[in-house]
Amino acid sequence: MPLHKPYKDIPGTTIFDAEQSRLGYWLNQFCMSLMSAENRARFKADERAYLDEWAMTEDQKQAVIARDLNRCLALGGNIYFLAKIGATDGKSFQQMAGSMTGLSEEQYRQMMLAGGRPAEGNRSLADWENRKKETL
Amino acid sequence: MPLHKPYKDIPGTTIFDAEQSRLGYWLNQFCMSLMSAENRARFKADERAYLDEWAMTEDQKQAVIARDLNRCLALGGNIYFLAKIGATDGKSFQQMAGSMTGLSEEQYRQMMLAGGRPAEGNRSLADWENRKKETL
Amino acid sequence: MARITAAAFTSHVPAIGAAMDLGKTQEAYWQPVFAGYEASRQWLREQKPDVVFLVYNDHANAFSLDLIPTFAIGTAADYPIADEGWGPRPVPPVKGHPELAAHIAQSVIQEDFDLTIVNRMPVDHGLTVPLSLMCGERPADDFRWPFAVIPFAVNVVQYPVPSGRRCFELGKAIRRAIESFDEDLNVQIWGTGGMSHQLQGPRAGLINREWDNAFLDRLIADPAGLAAMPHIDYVREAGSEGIELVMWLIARGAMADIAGGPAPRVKHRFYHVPASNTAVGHLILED
Amino acid sequence: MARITAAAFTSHVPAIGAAMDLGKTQEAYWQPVFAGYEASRQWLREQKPDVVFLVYNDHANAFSLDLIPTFAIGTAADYPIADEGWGPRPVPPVKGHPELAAHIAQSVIQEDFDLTIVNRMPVDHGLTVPLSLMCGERPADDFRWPFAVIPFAVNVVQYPVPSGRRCFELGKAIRRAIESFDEDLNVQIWGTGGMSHQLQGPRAGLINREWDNAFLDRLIADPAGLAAMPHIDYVREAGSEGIELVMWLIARGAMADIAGGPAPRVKHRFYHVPASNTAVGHLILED
Ligand SMILES: [Fe+3]
Ligand SMILES: [Fe+3]
Repeated sequence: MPLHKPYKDIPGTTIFDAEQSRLGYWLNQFCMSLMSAENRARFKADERAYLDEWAMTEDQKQAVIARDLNRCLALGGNIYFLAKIGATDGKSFQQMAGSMTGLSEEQYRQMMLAGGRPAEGNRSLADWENRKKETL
Repeated sequence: MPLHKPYKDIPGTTIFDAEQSRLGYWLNQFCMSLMSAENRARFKADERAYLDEWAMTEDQKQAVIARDLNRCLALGGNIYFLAKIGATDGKSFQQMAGSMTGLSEEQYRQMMLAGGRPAEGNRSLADWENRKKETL
Repeated sequence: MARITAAAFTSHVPAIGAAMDLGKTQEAYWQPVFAGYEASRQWLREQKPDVVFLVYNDHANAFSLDLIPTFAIGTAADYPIADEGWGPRPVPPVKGHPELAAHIAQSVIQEDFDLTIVNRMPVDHGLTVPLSLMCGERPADDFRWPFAVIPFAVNVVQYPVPSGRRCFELGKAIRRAIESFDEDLNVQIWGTGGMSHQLQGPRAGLINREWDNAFLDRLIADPAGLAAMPHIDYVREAGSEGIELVMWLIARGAMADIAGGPAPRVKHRFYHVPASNTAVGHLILED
Repeated sequence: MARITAAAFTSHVPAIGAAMDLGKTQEAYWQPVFAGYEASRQWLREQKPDVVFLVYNDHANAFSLDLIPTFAIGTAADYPIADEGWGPRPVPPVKGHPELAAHIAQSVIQEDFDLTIVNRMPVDHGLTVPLSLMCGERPADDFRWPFAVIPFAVNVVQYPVPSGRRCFELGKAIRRAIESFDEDLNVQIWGTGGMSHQLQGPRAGLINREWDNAFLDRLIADPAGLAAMPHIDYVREAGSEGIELVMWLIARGAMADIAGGPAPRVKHRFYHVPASNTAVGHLILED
């Protein structure tokens, strides 16, 4: 019996479990290396060369270069590790989080000021399915 | 109420608890550094200079230089860490253990071949006190 | 004898630290957040704790994927400030309390909590933002925290994280350990992280004001019941990073009423949305 | 479904590894030790386990005083051989089983065992000597271990170490975890360390043949009772390093009879004094 993963039912969310962790090991370890100013400078000077020092998949490297955080999550990245890419770019956590939602930076900021994304309608895959149907 | 330490009653034995660990932190970390061939060579080339790179007490440094393992234990060393000094010297674990007992290397080896040190008479501080009295 | 005199609970949003470090606390966006901690700073100055047992989580700064402890207790004499990618925060280094920390470690391991003991560990915003919020800016002529800190890091990054019930039970054991320490110390225990927030994926930005406030209500009045809540409820209702709230149950479990004493007094309660991506919740309970 | 088919118990004396590495196994001193494992090597070749869950302790090689996990489970794909000060042993690197290891970690953490998950870890004689003893020398043309290994490191170096009862309970949880893994795997669980030995101080060289054999008897017939034995008895009767024997209770707790099944069959039992400073004990129990 495989482990019960009830969190697979949460929409728009990737729970970082052992499976994701295995997938993203080198991606996340690369991110961790950006904790030193020296490595941040080396990465910024030549992203591709720096990434090639790590045993990451080509997909993972492309996702990093594209700053596609959703793709990074799908490929095993964890947000606290990925945040170090954003930090290296001088981005805030709000800019990073917003970039994954399909909203513009300003739209996301406004949504947060207005009280954030409601739980209502965002609790389950079924919630999102229903919304999609209504929109059609 | 301080923690109960029943093991203080075992004679000729230093239990490596949190208190000893605090005492011996740098002594043990120094020992750990001898896990690389490069550091072993540097240590052998100039013991004093190598020891001075570590935040050890003078007592600890002297005990290491004298290879006085009992003193190292009293100063917070743990045997698995200290073993790396012996390894650097090319000593076996049996030579190291024997060196703490007051027996010669050959006497210790013979004792082990004959079945080791018996538990009888070696269980408690009182056991050793009684033995001392009998010897007098 | 050491005694736990109070518990404090607070979010540890990194942007709050950045706002303080960059002198933005009076900006319209941030002013309401810091207003919510004014009473707390006054209270803390009066309380003068000797030691704060600070429950938080590391955010991939001290611990990479090489090694993930479920519970890690710091027994070091000091802890450097982590460089999380933006450079280290300009806050004082953290002084530990090795004797009490080692005593707690020894006690709770003997009660079957399988702690990892840590002697070298940079501390990140999870620990320093609560200190900044509660202590205020540190003056240049007294650039140190006014008490010792025992960092207690909980894994809430890689699943599975410890259950609410496990955290609550651990809190009870920590209380017993602290109360059996010989030295006369005024100890506070802080639970940090939360409240509702999600930092990742298309669902990022989730906030659940109603759920957060119900959590605060139950934390005060029904902590044992609250401890039974499964992880999935946190994630579904409070966002993927809302799971950090399980850590509050460690601090709550260490209070007197759980050991059969009187109910705690609510000294302060505060709630605000937003700080960056997060709802800010804050509570002070006195024993 | 994965299933535990057998448990093996053995001392992991470093000198035994050195004797094999230096070609001394036929010397008069060592010959009786290795004779005691001949039947075991034959048995293991016939059993062909896919995975060995190997309970051992690190001896200040993977873990310094910077970080001391009570229980650490290896979820990596491979583990290098540690240089303990004499240079690394000339044995094959160890292949892990990341999927099963992660499954076990996830399961037992949810059962309130506060594991540390490790993805980078050199393994020392505590793990490699049992492999060498049970597998024999690895031929140059097939220089690898014949099965995957899940390293499970227990802190028995800095006090307090986990109690016998905690270890036994953990074994039960590990059994449930392994049996809930979907893939069809033949899994053995090994408990290593011990038997009586003391490596330090004026009391070094302590050996207690009678106590060791009573331990083996009770491990077979009364493991739950044995698990109640306090640490002080191990230290007093079996020497300061005899405490390693608590680890055997993890493997024993994972056997069928503890979960209500039939008693295990004793396939092999061996005891010898001395190997260097240590009594060698060895037991194979089949489920
Ligand atoms: Fe956090
Ligand atoms: Fe050992």
